[in-house]
Amino acid sequence: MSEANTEQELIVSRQILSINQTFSTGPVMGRFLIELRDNKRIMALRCSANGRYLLPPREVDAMSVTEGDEWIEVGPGGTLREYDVVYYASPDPLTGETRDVPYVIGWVNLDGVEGIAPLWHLVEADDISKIKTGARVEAIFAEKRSGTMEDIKHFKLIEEEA
Amino acid sequence: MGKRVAICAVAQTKYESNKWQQRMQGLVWEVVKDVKEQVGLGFGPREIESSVTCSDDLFDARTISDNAITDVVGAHFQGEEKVAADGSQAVYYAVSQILSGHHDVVLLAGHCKESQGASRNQVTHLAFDPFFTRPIGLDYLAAAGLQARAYMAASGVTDEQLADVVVRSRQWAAKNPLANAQDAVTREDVMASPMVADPIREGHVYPVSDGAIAMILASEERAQELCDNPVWITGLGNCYDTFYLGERELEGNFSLSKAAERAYKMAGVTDPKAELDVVEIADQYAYQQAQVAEGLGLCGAGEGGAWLEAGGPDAQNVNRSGGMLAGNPLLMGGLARVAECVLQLQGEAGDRQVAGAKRAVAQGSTGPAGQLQTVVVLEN
Amino acid sequence: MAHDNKYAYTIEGKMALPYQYFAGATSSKFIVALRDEKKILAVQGKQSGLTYVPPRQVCDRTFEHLEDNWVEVKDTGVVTNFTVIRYEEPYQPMKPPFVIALIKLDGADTPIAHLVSCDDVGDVAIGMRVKAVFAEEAVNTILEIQHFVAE
Amino acid sequence: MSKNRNVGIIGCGMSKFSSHREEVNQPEMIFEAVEEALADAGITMDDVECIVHGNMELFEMVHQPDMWHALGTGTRGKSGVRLTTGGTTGATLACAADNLVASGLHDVVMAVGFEKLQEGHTTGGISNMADPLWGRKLQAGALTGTTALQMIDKFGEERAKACAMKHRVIMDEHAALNEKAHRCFNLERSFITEMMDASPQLVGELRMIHMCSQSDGACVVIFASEAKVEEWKKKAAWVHDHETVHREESIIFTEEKTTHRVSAERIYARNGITNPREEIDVFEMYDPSSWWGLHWLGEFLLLDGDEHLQMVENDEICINGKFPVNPSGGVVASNPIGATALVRVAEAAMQVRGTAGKHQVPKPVHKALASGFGGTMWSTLMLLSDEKLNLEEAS
Repeated sequence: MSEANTEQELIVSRQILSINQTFSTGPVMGRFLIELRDNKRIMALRCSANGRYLLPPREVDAMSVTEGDEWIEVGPGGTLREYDVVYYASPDPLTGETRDVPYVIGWVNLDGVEGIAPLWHLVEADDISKIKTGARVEAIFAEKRSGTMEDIKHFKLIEEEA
Repeated sequence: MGKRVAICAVAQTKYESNKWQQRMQGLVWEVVKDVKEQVGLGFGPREIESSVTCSDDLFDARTISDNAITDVVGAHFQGEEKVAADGSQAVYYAVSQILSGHHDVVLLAGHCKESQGASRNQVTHLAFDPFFTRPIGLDYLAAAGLQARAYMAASGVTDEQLADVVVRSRQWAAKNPLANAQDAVTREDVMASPMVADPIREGHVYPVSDGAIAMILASEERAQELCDNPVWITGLGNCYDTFYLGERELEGNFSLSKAAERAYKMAGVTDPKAELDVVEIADQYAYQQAQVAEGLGLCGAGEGGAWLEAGGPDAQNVNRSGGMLAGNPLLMGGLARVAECVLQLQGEAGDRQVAGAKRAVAQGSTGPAGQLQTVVVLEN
Repeated sequence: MAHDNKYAYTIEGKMALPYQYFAGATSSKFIVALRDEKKILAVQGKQSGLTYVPPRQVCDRTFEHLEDNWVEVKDTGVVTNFTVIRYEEPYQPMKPPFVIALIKLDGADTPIAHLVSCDDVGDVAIGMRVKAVFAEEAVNTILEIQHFVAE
Repeated sequence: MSKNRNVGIIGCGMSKFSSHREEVNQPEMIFEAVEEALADAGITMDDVECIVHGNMELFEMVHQPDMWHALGTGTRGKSGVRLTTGGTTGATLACAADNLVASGLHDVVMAVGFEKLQEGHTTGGISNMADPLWGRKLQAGALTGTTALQMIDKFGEERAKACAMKHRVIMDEHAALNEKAHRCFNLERSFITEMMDASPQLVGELRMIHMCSQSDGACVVIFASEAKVEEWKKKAAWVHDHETVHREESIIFTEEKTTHRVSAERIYARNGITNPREEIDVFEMYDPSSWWGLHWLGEFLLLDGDEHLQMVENDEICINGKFPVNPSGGVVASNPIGATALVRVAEAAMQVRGTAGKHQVPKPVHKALASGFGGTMWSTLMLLSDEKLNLEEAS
């Protein structure tokens, strides 16, 4: 670059790029979400090839590369397997909105699951410092449900009786 | 190529304008399951050793779109690599995985759901640079409009001829159970369809489509074990053109000619007019059938109009599948061409079978007005 | 077990994220000249002998650096190719039908893609002489030339 | 497997890495790296047959960016393939270039990895990888504190935190030697605890100071067939092998082995490596955060217990240590994501070729390892050597 350019105005274009989408649930995720919406039931899909539970259910079990074939109700209680306390707020790429921090996301192994199939969701507690690996939590359903993952509002920490 | 690579199995979904009942995972699983069963293999050493996928983050509205299908393509604790271009490019790459000696059996799985986003134009618009070409509203359809005008003038292709290309596509599509656009149309119907990007009419544009394709590719030794009728990939070539439309010879075939030359040299094709039994062209727009025919050497440069007039497509068995005009999603255009060539060479093409087909060529393109061209020669 | 499609439905959503693109020094110089001086600059390749609009740092034929070889080209030129856009998309700069053309500016070797504005899109033809109309408000893209009109 | 023919890396180039590249557009930034790689190889673009291009589209929201980028990659008239696999993209490009040359399809292939993260929203872009129906509102980009939690549980809070920070400081010391590095803070070892406590928490015990930068940058690596290497009389870093291990999209935290450990086991087994710490001379690891860098060191070297912590505590991973890790400064110093894993390959190749300048390790380098990371814990390893494979013996 020549010297004259060091003071040069450098053009920038700022914009939000957006494309509307119609996402399919497919029959598997669709059934899972319909059960949340209509019956407040959390349904796992069990794969008989290896006994693995899929949660949320997906078309294919990655380990056996076969379809799950048995629907089993699990939860709403469960045990927190891992969690993240998020202090850094990032935009939701579906809406562009930014969430208040801190919040906690957790991987919950629901009661009734054989093996490990943690469901990923928000975890709430009156005091988030009490959220620990192994803590007991319970799914709290939204009053108005629309057949999306938000039909579970969050998992609530169950305070242990002293 | 010293060693050889074969395609041992092919599966395609039905192509439809809105497969809203399935997530992309469901579409891909349908075809992966099919080819797995055809060759009787699972995933792992001495089975399917690697997966090459083909998809696009913008069409899927998903960063790392292949991450969403690792379970479906057997990539749990196994390798998977995604080609983000027309599926013919994924064939190109999958062949190199095998010829390199790194893998013997490779799953190729591609998908594209054009119906998911508000419009495919909104996706392809974003292929243009932010300061010089996006602001004026370019997308792949607009780019094709410019190319169509340049090409039709240079090669004497008429509106009537383009209508006939579409009529013929529908006639063959009616014999292809997987084709999307199977309804018969007349020359008058097409010529009466409104202009969308002059001189491209609505009838000249491939329909919005969803679909997925899977294939099993294998080294020569493994191919013989896996199937009775392997189809050999004997030639491959691809080539890019430059980006700005004003700097390209839009009427010509700069990149396609080079891609074809490379593929023909590898396959030992010296006279494409005479030595190809089946030709599959990814004609996203009707004019491209003639333009690509020139690029593939089915007729001379500038002779596309005369070639159409003389019944070149019938004489050279072009697009018996119905072609892309019958409806494949953008990324699957070239891969569906390869799939049709395999079916033809296996004698599995049903009512549209070319009797005794021995050698076929498939073409695919990526980018605005065919900036990247890919040519695959296949033999049985 | 085949899963039953009766459970499938669709959920409306969108993919939306913020972006900021940088034109770079070479293109910025070009855009600023359009905006502030209503001048169309081009870069020239010594080896290729070509005068390029839009500008670029490097020639993709010879790989010679071009960013210091500026020349001015005219704001008039000739339509070498065009299409009429008759479908609607949210990103379009004009209401359809409108014309996207390739325009070879006087003094340049490579046509640039741009808009031609006219009362009737049927009036546009290859070989037509056109002249740039500059934007009144800064937009900081190639749309500093708002469009071309018949000369 | 047996490799069809030998492939050598003969040239590497990188653009300047920075979060401020306002003076170049995307293809122009790529060309900086192209020009440097061609000069390093002593060849011209005419000698290149095929260009392998990769990045992540949603970071810049450019569809099929290889089309526009043709202005900078020089691919007009040439062959090419575009591949993208998230953070592993750069590693995939290297594997692909190796495959394309080894296959005999091409003699000279140029891999081009690219990202201009300043032009998009990196964390938003990464969050977009989660399923739109069930995870997208939960994903916080690539940020997670679970590794820190696990390390603290296993090794005690004080030691785990001190080790992660020591790792961070060593990377910073290395970055100071690399003029291409995006970030170098000149961190001092004596203030480790204070630095950590002063750094904002991102997720759990993952703090800003532990995390990689968001960089703009491009990397180019030129791969050539043995015949070309010999014809041109080039010093090459020979590609012995590569291994890619992906996994399903959902992270389930089972006790199963990590992809890193599995990829390492496979590539060592195929190449007769029984003691990687002795047999590999330098390791360029894709370490997006100090916690991951620390944890993954043990995974890639197949270590048990606290050996990997000891390696950090006793300075073994320093540039002049017994097992140098990231003499370049690693990913915490520079992270133009689509290029990052290719930078690891380039840096490993530079060590083998002896062209790493101020950050050349002060001992002979016969074997170098480079890793890539992306997706949901995807792992890719490439093994380079100063000696070509004996293909007759191998087959």
